[in-house]
Amino acid sequence: MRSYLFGVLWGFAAAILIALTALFGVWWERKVAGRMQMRFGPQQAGPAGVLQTLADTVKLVVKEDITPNLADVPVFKLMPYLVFVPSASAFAVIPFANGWAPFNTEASALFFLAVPGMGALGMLLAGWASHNTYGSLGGVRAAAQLVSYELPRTLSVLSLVVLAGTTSAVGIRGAWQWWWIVVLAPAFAVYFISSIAEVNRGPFDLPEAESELVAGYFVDYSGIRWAIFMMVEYSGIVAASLFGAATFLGGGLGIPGPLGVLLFVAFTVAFTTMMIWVKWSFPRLRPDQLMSFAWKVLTPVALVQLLVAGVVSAL
Amino acid sequence: MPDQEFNQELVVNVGPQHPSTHGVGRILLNLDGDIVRKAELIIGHLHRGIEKMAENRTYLQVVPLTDRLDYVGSMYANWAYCRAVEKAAAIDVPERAEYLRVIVCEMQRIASHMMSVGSSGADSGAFTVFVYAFDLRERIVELFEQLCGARLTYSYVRPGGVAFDAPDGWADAVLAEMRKLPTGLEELDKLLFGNVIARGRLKGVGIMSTEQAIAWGATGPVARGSGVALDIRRQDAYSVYPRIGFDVVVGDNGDAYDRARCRLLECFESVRIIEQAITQMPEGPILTDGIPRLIAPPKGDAYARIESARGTLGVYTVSDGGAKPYRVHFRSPAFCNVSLISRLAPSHVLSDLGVILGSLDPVFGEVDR
Amino acid sequence: MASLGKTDSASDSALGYSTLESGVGNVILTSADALLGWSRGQSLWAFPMGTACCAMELIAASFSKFDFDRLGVFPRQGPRHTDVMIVAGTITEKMKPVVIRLYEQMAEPKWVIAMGNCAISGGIFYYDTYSVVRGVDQFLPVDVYIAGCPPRPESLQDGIVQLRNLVRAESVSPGVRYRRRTEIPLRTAPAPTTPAPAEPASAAPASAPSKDPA
Amino acid sequence: MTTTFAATMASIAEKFKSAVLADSDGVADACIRVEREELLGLATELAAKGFDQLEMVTAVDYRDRIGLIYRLVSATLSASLVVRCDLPAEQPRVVSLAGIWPAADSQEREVLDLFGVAFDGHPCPKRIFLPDDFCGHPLRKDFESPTLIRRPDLI
Repeated sequence: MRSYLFGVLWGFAAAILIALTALFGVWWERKVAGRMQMRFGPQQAGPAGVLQTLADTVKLVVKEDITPNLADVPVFKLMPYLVFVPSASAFAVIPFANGWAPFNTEASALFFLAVPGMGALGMLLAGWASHNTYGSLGGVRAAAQLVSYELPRTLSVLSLVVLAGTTSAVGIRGAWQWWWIVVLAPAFAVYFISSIAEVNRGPFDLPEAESELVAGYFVDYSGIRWAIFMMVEYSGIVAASLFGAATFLGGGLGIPGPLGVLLFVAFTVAFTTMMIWVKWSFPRLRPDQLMSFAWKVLTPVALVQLLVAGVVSAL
Repeated sequence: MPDQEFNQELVVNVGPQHPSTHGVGRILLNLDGDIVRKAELIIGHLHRGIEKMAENRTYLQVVPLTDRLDYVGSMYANWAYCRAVEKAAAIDVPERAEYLRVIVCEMQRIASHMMSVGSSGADSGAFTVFVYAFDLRERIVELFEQLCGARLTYSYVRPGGVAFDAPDGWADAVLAEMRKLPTGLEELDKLLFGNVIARGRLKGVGIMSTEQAIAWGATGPVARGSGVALDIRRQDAYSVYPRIGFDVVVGDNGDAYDRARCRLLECFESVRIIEQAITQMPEGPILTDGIPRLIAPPKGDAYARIESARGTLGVYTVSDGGAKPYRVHFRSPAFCNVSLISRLAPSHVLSDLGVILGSLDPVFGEVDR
Repeated sequence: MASLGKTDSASDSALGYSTLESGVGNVILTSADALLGWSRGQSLWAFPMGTACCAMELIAASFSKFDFDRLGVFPRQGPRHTDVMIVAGTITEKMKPVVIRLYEQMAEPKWVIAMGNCAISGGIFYYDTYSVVRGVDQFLPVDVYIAGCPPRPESLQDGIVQLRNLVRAESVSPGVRYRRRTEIPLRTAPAPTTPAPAEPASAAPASAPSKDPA
Repeated sequence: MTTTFAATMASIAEKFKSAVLADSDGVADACIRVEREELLGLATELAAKGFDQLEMVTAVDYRDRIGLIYRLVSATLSASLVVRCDLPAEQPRVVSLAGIWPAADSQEREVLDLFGVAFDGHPCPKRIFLPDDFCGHPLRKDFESPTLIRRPDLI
């Protein structure tokens, strides 16, 4: 009974946490992208435009959410939630503190990698259900991209698991050694790049390619449903940064106490900013380049890294 | 035949309102999966009938119409029209006005190329390149504002000369700006063409051979990207261009990368031209006096062409001796270049469509007239 | 902090809008209107319906020198995700059905800015043309007109500020009239005869629409 | 006119009897006025002689007849040439040169759209600017349209 109550409590806490990360993420992206483009970001909604995303969200909540009449209505209405729930559940297994994670299961690292993959199905059906050529093209691209980038992402975390000896994220964070940074540098690079692709951002934002498919799979969504897709994207970035900081850098380099927490937050914000920085400085890949990059570059690097990790852990 | 209607091609309408059609062009695509099988260009969404309007206006009143033709570069639209009228009415142009025209049109070429290079970056997804290119363009538009008060539609070049003389200090401001510009252009070069993903997206896309470029009627950077050394400034040697040293930038393998790169390198040439023109510019009148308010050229035809940022911009006027032109026709380079999309797009991926259209650099005011 | 919560802010009364009519609406309603008005005003996402020269100024307005983003205006491409359609440039007969269809695809609280003389009245292309629609307000209810050919990015942003005042003065419940919502009847509909309160003074460059139909 | 250019002009003049050779008329270095029937033959001859660039195709409505203007440029001879061909005003019909110079394709469609000149053998003879249900051809002098408001002559 106690864990059931704790689950519901954590559900509310996670919802608020995800909403906050999305609020911070959107505002932070518009400010960073603005400064990268020699202009200021939002300024007029509250001090330094902090309330800008709040204004956007409130407006989107009360905006009319249109359902196209040719759309497959039940599927159309369900898809935002089918995309949101998997990526939100990824928050549950991130080891926030040393030795503590909201849901400390045995294979929580693999849970974090596998469950957001369900979002690919949601994006595919979202594009298909909106009965729109751009939407279906975006959905098909999303499915192909997410599936093919899961492999390098999983392999890179696998080399971490090999070194740590356990597949639970909390265990990995506990068993973190400082020399892992040197050995697992390529693994982190592969993890970082493939998590950008997993979240459809940066050079890999083909499913929602603005200059080609107008808006990709959520082209026909408006109002609160579209806001959920945006929340999925931004919470996905923060989740990937949180997990990267927690496992690859041992959550603040393993330093106990408030300094460790401070470092942990700093790493997360740094990774989020890097994802924004990469998005706004690189053009978009072509679908065939996207696929060949995943299969011919990232996967071999991750496999070699796995071999190195195996050898090192055997020493 | 059952399998006939099974592999039906997906018809996608890249509609008149689309981020990467550079205006109001519409492309009907037949897609087989992601591969473009057939691309049909549908234009005319901005057809205002400027040639019909020109028939009911005096020769001087047509100048503001030419601004709205190629609104990204209205300086050389004015110049082409004024050269045709001067040829028809045998008006000569003072020396200083010729130099001012060359300076202003080369600055307009840089501003127009910044728009084109920036948007070819934005088509391939690098939005920051568009912002940086527009920053360079804003510097030049500011100088235009000091010269003739307008940011986009200047009506600066008039039959027989130019409208305003350069305010004092303007020439030095332009020289100072031209010294700073090459660093901005090199930075843009590194930002877009130095980027490995941008090179991957632009190279080998929309390849057009030299013979095809000539046969299909491509002019300007689109033709020069395929190795056609066609530059009207060199070929006709009009105005004061013979006294100014510059060389024609020619690409070699005719893909979107070469076309965009030719535009950027041409900006370096334009900076050289402007610096030489400002140093050589004499003092003197800027408008031939004695031009009647109602120019009435003798009966007959006249055709004049100049090298605009998009290619050979020609103006053909027929006059019946009256105060209004009997017929004005604009040989629009953007119109000839943009109709290449239906020949270049097939067998490319959908993502390349925006890149190819961007490399042809259409401005639909001039395409649709 | 923006004027969150105060409905009769200085800019509203400056434009002569009738503030809350006496005895209608209460604390809950006014605070709800204030929050929605503020949030809708602060995040007016623009749908750039750019066809001709004004599109160049619309692009320049959202880049580094004039920066739309400061006002919270974020140009998005899809009609579903945007609130205000900025019609920038000449609309021809062939383009008119496209504009109407895109306007209908936009999600409800939506507004229209007619930017440039061509969108207001056909501008320089009023005479001697057979294919130009003389003014967007023939087929779209326009909220703010921005004169100029092309208007400077500054006047475009002033138009956005005017629209923000219009948006903030609207109310959630149709019963409360902070301001007479000026429905410009399409040419065919007869003009509504209900009495109009104080004539909204037209601010300098960007004029809010006057009450009487054209 | 350079010698080679004059030589080609002379050879063309005697080859096509109805071609009237005139020197420059403000549009190009030389002008050839030809009958409608001989246009295709002359075009193939010119293309063979080095005029590989068709720069401009346009028309002028002289009320009693419609004058077609083709402006050709030759890089090898470094000369330009204008070919004029007159068509009757009622049903103007001429052979399309898109087969010889593909550049003519869209410009001929423009002449079809604005003047009503029918081009036989054109790859896709459709209107290019105006919607297909537009009645009349705007650039004809006798074009009337309800939406056309004439500008008052203030001068």
